[in-house]
Amino acid sequence: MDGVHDLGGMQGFGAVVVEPGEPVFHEQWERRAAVITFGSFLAGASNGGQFRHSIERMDPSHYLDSTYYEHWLTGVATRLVEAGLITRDDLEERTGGPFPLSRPDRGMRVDDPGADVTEARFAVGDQVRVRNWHPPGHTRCPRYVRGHKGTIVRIDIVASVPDIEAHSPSSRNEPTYSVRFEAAELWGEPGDPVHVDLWDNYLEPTDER
Amino acid sequence: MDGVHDLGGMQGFGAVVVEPGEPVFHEQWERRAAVITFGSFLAGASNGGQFRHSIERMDPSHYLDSTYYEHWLTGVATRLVEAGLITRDDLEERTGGPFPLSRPDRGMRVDDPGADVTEARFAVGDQVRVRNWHPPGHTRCPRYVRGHKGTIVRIDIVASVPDIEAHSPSSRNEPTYSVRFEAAELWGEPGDPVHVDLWDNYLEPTDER
Amino acid sequence: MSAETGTHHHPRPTSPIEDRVAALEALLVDKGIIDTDALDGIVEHYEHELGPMNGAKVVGRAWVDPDYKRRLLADGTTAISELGFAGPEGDHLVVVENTPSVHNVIVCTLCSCYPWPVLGLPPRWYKSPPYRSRMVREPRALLREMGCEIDDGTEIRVWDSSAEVRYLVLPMQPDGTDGLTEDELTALVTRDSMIGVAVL
Amino acid sequence: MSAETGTHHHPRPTSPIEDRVAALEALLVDKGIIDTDALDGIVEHYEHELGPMNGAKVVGRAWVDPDYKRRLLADGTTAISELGFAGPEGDHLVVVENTPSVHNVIVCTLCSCYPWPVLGLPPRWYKSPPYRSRMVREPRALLREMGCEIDDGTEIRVWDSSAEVRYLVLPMQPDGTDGLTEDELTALVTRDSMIGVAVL
Repeated sequence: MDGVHDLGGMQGFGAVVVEPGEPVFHEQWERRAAVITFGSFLAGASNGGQFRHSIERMDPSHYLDSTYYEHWLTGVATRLVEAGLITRDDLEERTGGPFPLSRPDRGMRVDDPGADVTEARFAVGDQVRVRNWHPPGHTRCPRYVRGHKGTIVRIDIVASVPDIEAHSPSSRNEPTYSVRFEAAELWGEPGDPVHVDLWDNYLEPTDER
Repeated sequence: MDGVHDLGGMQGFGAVVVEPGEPVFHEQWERRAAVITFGSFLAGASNGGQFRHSIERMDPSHYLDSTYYEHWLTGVATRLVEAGLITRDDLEERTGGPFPLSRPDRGMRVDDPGADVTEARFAVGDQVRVRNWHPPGHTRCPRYVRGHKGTIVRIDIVASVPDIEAHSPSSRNEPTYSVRFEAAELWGEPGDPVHVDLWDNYLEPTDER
Repeated sequence: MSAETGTHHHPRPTSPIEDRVAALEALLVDKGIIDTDALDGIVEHYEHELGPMNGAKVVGRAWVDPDYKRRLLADGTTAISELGFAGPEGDHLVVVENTPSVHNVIVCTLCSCYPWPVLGLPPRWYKSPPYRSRMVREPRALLREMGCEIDDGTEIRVWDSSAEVRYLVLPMQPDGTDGLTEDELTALVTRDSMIGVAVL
Repeated sequence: MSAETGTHHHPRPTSPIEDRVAALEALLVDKGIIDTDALDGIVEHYEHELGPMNGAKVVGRAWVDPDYKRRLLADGTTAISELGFAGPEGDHLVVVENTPSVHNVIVCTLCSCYPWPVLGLPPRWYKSPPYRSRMVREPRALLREMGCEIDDGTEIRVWDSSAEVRYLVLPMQPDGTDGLTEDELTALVTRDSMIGVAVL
């Protein structure tokens, strides 16, 4: 999903503001939001892909206007309502007012995720190109690398593909890689390289291997 | 500038809400914002590129949270302050409170825009590729076509390049084209084509002319 | 409304929009930068004299006059100015014709460019993030959502007005209207059909 | 704060965040979905037991023990677990070493992935749109803005933690600290140096 959460390379957000001596939690509600979030994971309300996608589906201006623990709260509440464990009416009655949830999931449901891939298709040093695709559901492939060429620099673990686990009752495992992209390739001008960690199916071989 | 204004292809904004019998202006302040905007153009506060860029530089969540005439108001006020015709202090004193302006211009100043280009470099039917670049300033080349191949379908007028007029005391004219992009090229899946109007320097020849 | 300056960690709520507009207007008048008497007339012109009734006249004429239609498709700006419609956001008008095999629809993904002389100032939905983001990515699904079902065999052509051209869609004349007068035909033409989010 | 549901044309202001959090917690407790007594302990652990003091011990050890450093760079997860640090957001740790020719910095552009066992929960700026958007696009300029000037001859390597790996930067040991003990060295190591937005 090409949402506002996919921030890599976006411009116009201004300066990074560092708060000296920042506490772990700024307000008691942040601590309680963390308690609720960890609890909902223990209750099995979401896997990682489902939870991240529930945050990505927040209204874009709500996403930008709110901080991290409000994202968690909104995502967790959305998932619990979608799982039928609570209702939005219950929530708003208890709250005494509106409780904004995330937008509906528009990802394609995957009934058959296919077989696990356990062998790495690429070796360190291989040139690869990131596929150009724009799925309406969850993905961990940032938009700023799509269609671009990079070089495999590290082979990591075989792990569940987030794009599938977010939209399927099942899952598929694939190798993951760290891929180096030169600045000129990404941005059209010289600069420092960026390394992005990508699942096997995000990548295609290039003619320049 | 890859800002939130560059909305083509973005996902997560929900349904288009049509208001039946919508008036031209919903509130008196919208009409007054239009008056102010037209007046500031007559006063020479901005050219088109400068005005559009002043809106693109709005804080991203302010941009998404506000409607069109508030964009105009914010852009016009920003330009008038930047031109030294009014000050922010004057504005906030009159307002009796905060008056948010857009962020500073981060575009590269262009002192020598180069010679006008009056001959079209491409002919109808030519294959072209949109340059991959991500300028920090104004451009009218949407992000969703950058790096992609298309076909020239129409040659339009020779016009001032917005990227330059927004950041230069001078300007450069170039031919403009309408370029057709197939859905598979843009989004990686079949669909209907999109035509985008682009200045000459946004385009490169491909090997497949 | 939530416009804030600075970071969202230290919100600085903005003044009401009405106060901001009034303050800027008063300041510009006091400094002699704008003359609201003249401007009021201009804005009233935009509000009352421009609008889809102009575009409808162009469409009605094209339906009854094949020679006008030919000129309209060859050079929209000139043919439209024959009917007295011209001005800002209308200096370079291109008319795209719907046929049984092609449906056209217009959008401006980067801001909200729109052919003012023939359609007036744009409606809110045209300027909204959902319309601007989705019309290029999933035109067929979005048109269906907006109540405009396009046959699978018909290509949808999306026109993103990103440069100087402003587009007007020439809708197909509805079946069974051949006997109508130009005025009667003009009365059938809607704004949405000239944007391309409706068929007649 | 301005969270609204629906379109911005018909704003529906949200309830205060404190009310929303309290309502959801009460609802989940009443329904027996969460057990806050157990969870309070977990969150207290995250708040007080995890943090940059853990990562600093890893760095201090690597500076005094070349064999540990070798193992740390070869297999971060295992070498870090030797010191007792492991758990969620730390199952696959990769340590990237700063040298005179390479400076490393970590970011998560899609959300806010961060190596919890060694750095704790992330600071707000790490999770903010400015940091996430700019660190991949203009790392050198952003580091300079944050007070971290990197020599032109030094390559900056940005690591976007978009999959399962969480990164820790191994900063260079400051000049003139060769005689210090491991504990003294550990005390020099800052959170920001292990993210890569500062040098020591």
